[in-house]
Amino acid sequence: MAAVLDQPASKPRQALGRKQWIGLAVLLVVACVLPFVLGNYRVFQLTLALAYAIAILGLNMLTGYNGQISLGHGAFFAIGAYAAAILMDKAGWPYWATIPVAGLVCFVAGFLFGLPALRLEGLYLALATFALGVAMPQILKYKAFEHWTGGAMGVVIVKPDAPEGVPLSQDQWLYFFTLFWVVVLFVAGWNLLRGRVGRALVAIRDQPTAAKAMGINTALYKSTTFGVSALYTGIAGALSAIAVQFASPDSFAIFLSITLLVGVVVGGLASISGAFYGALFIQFIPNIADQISKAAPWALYGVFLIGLMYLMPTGVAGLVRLLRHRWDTRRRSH
Amino acid sequence: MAVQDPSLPLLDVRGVTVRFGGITALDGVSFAIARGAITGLIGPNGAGKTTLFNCLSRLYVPTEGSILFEGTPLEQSPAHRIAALGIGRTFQNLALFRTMSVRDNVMVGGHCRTGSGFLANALRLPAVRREEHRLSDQAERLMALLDLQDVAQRPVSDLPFGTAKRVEFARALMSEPKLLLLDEPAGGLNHEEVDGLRQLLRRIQSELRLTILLVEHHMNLVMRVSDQVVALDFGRKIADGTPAEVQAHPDVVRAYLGAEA
Amino acid sequence: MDLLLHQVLSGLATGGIYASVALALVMIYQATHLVNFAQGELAMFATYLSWTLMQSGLPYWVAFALTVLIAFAAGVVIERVVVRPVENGSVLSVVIVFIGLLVIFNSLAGWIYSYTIKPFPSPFPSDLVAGGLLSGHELGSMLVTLGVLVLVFVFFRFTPLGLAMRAAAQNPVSSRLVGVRVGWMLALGWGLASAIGAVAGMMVAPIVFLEPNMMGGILLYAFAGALLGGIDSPGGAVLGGFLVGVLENLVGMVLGTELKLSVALVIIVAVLVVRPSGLFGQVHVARV
Amino acid sequence: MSTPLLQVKGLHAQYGPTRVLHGIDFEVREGGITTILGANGAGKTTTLRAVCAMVRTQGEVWLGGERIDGKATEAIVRAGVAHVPDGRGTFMNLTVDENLRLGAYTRKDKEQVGEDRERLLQWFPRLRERLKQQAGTLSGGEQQMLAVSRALMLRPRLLLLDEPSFGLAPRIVQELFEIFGEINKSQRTSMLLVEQNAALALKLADHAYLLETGRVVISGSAESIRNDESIRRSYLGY
Amino acid sequence: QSKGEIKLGQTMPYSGPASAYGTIGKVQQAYFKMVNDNGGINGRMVNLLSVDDGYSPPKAVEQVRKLVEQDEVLALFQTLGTPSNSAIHKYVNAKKVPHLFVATGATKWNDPKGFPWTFGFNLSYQTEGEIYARYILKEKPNAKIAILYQNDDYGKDVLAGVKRVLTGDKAKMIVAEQTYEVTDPTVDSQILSLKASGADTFINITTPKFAAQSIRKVADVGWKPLQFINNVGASVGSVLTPAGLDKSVGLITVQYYKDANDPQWKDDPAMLQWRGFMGKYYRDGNPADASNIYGVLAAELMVQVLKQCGNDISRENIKKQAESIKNFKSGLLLPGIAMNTSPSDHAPVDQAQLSKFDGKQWQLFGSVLGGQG
Ligand SMILES: Nc1ncnc2c1ncn2[C@@H]1O[C@H](COP(=O)(O)OP(=O)(O)OP(=O)(O)O)[C@@H](O)[C@H]1O
Ligand SMILES: Nc1ncnc2c1ncn2[C@@H]1O[C@H](COP(=O)(O)OP(=O)(O)OP(=O)(O)O)[C@@H](O)[C@H]1O
Ligand SMILES: [Mg+2]
Ligand SMILES: [Mg+2]
Repeated sequence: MAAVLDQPASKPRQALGRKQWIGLAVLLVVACVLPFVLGNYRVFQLTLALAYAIAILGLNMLTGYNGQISLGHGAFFAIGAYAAAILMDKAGWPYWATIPVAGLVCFVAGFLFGLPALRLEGLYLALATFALGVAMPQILKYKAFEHWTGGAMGVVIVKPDAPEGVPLSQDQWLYFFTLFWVVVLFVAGWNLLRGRVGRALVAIRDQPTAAKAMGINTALYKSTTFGVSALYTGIAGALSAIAVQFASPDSFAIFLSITLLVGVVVGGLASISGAFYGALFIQFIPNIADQISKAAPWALYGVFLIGLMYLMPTGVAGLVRLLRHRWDTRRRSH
Repeated sequence: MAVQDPSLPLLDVRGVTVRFGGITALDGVSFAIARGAITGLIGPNGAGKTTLFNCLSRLYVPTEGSILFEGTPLEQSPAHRIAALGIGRTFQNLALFRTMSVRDNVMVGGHCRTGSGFLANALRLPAVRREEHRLSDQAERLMALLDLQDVAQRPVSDLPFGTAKRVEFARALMSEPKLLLLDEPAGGLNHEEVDGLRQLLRRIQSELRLTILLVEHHMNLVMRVSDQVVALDFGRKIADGTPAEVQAHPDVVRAYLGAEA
Repeated sequence: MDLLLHQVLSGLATGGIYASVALALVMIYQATHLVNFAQGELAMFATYLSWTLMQSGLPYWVAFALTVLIAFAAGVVIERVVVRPVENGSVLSVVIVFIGLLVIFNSLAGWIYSYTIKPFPSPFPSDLVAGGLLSGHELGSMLVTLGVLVLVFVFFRFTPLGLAMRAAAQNPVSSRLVGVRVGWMLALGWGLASAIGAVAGMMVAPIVFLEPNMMGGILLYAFAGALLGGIDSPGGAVLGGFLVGVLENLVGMVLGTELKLSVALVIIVAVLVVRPSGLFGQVHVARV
Repeated sequence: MSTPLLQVKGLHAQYGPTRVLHGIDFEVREGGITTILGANGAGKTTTLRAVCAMVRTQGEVWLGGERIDGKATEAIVRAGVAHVPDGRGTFMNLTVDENLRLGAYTRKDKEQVGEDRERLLQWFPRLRERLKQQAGTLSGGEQQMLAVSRALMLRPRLLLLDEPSFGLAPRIVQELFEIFGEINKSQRTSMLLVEQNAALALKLADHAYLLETGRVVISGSAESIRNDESIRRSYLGY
Repeated sequence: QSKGEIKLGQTMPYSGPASAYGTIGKVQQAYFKMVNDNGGINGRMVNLLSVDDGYSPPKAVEQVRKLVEQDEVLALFQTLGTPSNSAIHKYVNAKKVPHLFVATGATKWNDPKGFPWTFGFNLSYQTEGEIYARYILKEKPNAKIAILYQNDDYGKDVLAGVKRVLTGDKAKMIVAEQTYEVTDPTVDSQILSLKASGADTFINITTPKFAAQSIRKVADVGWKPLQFINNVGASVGSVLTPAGLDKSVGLITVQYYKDANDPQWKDDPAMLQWRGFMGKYYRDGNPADASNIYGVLAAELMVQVLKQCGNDISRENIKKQAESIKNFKSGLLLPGIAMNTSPSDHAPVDQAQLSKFDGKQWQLFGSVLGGQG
């Protein structure tokens, strides 16, 4: 299954052109203005979407770039969320200090999980990760850990205020806090994926034997990618837990893992910008479906999903890329 | 580390046997390759030539025997260290990274000559930039050598077979090998192109000071370009010598070349 | 020891459920090289259909046969209409379409039939057998599973159509070049998988009761069972299903039920790490 | 002159937006062997693919008086066209035996199939040794033998051969071309042959076409081309 | 005519693992439609915005914030599920939004000091557990008890109630405990283990599907314990009938509202009225599903609160009135049971009655009970 991942050809990984820089700057400005135009509730939603975008980028590194399918990334989202929640609630840490720790914990967890997963391919890896996703809520509920995890009741955390002197509401502040992490992690991800390591990841996905013969330590790369992917997802989990002020086993049911994968594919496999499209989809489409039909909201969601795959088999990012390509060639021919 | 005696063979294959279940693909094969030589490896289909290559790149582990490269047994190194030791290769049936551009494919070849890790890449440290520069210059040069500049940005999956083979070639050279293993580089080339390949081989041998082990069924090429030819049949070595000697060897004629060689 | 025997037999009974769904997964895998995550929901929907047919007064076996036929046709139609357009896309976009199908069928069933559980009849006598350790239905449905297994095995192993189907799944281009109608093979595979699923659903429902989520948990176990046995081996999948059923019960008995699922999954994954193609799966060597 | 079995008129072909064939005409006589020669990337493989509808085409393709362009690949195969494709098209995860069985998938004459299989295994004893082996583990040349055998299992009216000598040892190549000649005589199988080894191809074929970037530049009897020094120099390079 | 509308909000699991409860939201919307058709409450129309949270706490937070901040609902009503309500608990209290009659039986909702804006509704799970335990202590002091419970907050809450009574050396009466996950296909194996423990009493804390499975399995393996089935799984229509009425004889449960499929209420005026409502306003709904009575019961209480509000439709007043339910007797409640709240008691239902299944219907017995609360 993974061996035949049919990705669009990777575009030349060059530095951004001037136009792209301008585009990015505009986007960033818009992102900074938005919270002052929208109500707190919308800002909160966008914060969640940003957190999802980080998780999706993490999963995309693993699945899109490196060809290892994960149906259980919700587990790392959960670990990140609980790491933050427990540190804040039980150890009294400030919220901002928990993020790197959540990332680190997930990196280790992901790396360790990646080791046995090395032996598994395609569907077999899908099962192993699926199992992880299914088991995680159970483990979180387990009585031996109840002292930290709060068992089935979960952990309630206090929502952080903006630092003194910063005239922002809690939601706005958290939005900027999350945006900061988005920028950091996306820049790092972009750097990572366009250089030596990124090429190695794709090489392993496309032709593992040749990759090995070219001197790539496939085992180390694959498990490290698992770790990095988990790190991203874990940070996303921590950020979203802080925004939601709550972490419980039911927050991380297996459907979260599936949803993240949906986000990856809908956004566009092996695409960095795709993470944002995917995040917007998983954040907002269920609400829209719910607004249209109470009777069977998910039937509608399913229809959206299938329709989208018809229209954009390579995800939104794939379509955007195609349109841009057409546009460029048309302009050049004029 | 043993001190390298330049008179020692670069590669010394000693009694290598490979079995897959009941099939003996290689059966006690021994031969040596001198530094700087081009050695032809011939034999009927299924004789074990590719299998030997796979042993040299540690994708297969010999059931018996050992392989010394620059005096050191290969089995001490894991597969992904082989390229760094200085053994580069191409694949018989193409093993390119099919979604990547020609350029990126070639760049991956330089993986073993660079060392930056995840963190350094994520932070894009100055060292990483320098390394990337060096790599892309080198790739540019090799693509020029192999006439690949025009397709540099094309995904390799669109390329005709002959061109794809050249990409493999460039990718292998990117690792700055001491020993280059070529598995049927002339497959699918016409007369004229084979001639071009012959010249290219000679050129890189002298310019880049490479040692080449060449598997090929194109007799014209093998006999004209090789300094030494080794012939296998049913996993056993049946002849080893100069091209003329091997070509005239009765076993080689019977098993491999057929009546009108 | 009495409890052990009880648990093993009860594990076999539930394992039979997993095995029958695992068979449907193997069928679709052989035909498409994918695992259809919507398989369980398709089976559930088919079971509702047979329930409706029975409600309208049809005798059990008539409804049974009709359901299998309709499920077959529905499988063919779904492949042709829903899956076909994304067939050439990446594997993951097909997986996303499966997920879409899953939520659609689940949601529709809830909407049409409500989430209240419904009893579903069994064609087998309700008496206890095997010294009261198994119900008639449990034994009967195990036999049905084994029967289906034999059919699937013979189909893939000995018929040209079975061979063509496997060929079409792994190399469509070459399959066309030997005259295999690849499109129809995929549709046929869907049809057969869907029919097998329908049988599985009708065997499962009397045990777990009919409701829209009845296949959710089962699909996970069936998936695990199919892979444990080897996804390309029908016999392996059935054995895998039974093993999962027994394993789950034994873990529950020894370690308690709270982490039963997790521990069972860890064991399964551990086995797969040792045998990455499952217990009976073919080891595929990709050489260069 | 007898009627053509395959007649191609104004054939265009393209991959996505890129055109590769620009209106070529050629034919294969009933019982004849036609070869298509040309440099790397000239479009030879594409021509064979176009005949059995594996790429997007325009133009007419007639097989024995019936128009087959626009039909599905499998329908064309069922009409008696077998193809030894570029890259062999091995069913990697099936056994050698299953690969051969698939070759005869569309045939109804089961007894004949058994005979044909037996004859092929005599020609290629290597395959007999490997019958139960997973085809993907065969060596390159063994897979090439398998590809040829699989196509012959169809007992086609027309055999499309895309570099059948690819990766084969010299002795096997000689034997293979003898076998082609024999099949051509005994079963009157027509062949369309693409081959890098022009000398070999021209020896077997009765008719030849020279392709350059998707256009036919020269055509004629194999003999005349073989004997034309200037064509040989400038196009065939030997 | 109309003096404007009263906007209420709720989250419901219209999708996800708990979709079965989605019918509560639907029946309540239908109920308020009926109320509006009959002129509303004090001339005001009730508009219940019912949105999906997929039984996922983060989604619930998001949806509740939308209801509160964007739709500006006056109060929340019957938001469903312990995890979802836990997630919004702090938020709604900080926002001072009446958080009324949550659809879960956890005890923590009745905490007027800590969370003055939150009100429970169900007979609390713990109370229910206590009732069973006390009954056992009285009737079968030497019982050996086996317990099966769902491995989540609900299951653990009922269990906690049982254990609160069985303390000290009484704790040893519990000889076996087994759990299951909602995703488990069957609970056969658990029942076998429980039976093998030698227990003669079985407390069954399960949701409808598993309740039916376990009742049937207990009978099939020939285990004959004194059997308690918790209220969640005691519906004649959706549990006992599928399990087999003959296999359900002797079951004991605790009830506080009427069971629609219980033949004894066939001609009960309140039930007739309810059936009429279902037929007219909620045709899609399944009358065998006890959730549809539960939902209407809660809606009736909501209407009562709004009626008491009179013309002062402010959040403070709604809270105040919700704290001032005095002896509210819906026809859907069992005879003798009434709802009461006060500023120090945010749990409207704290009475219930034991009943025993006789093969056809639940036979109430004993007196109306209250928990330790
Ligand atoms: N993984 C494997 N499993 C089983 N048999 C194998 C495997 N790899 C190689 N073989 C067998 O070993 C023999 C040698 O194969 P190899 O590929 O080395 O031949 P070769 O000399 O390269 O032939 P060719 O010239 O056709 O490429 C073949 O008969 C092949 O079937
Ligand atoms: N799948 C493809 N996608 C895009 N372009 C292709 C594809 N296959 C072939 N081409 C292009 O079509 C042209 C003709 O290719 P074709 O394979 O037909 O040539 P050929 O004559 O068979 O060459 P060779 O001797 O290398 O086999 C080439 O320029 C090639 O780049
Ligand atoms: Mg070889
Ligand atoms: Mg070609």
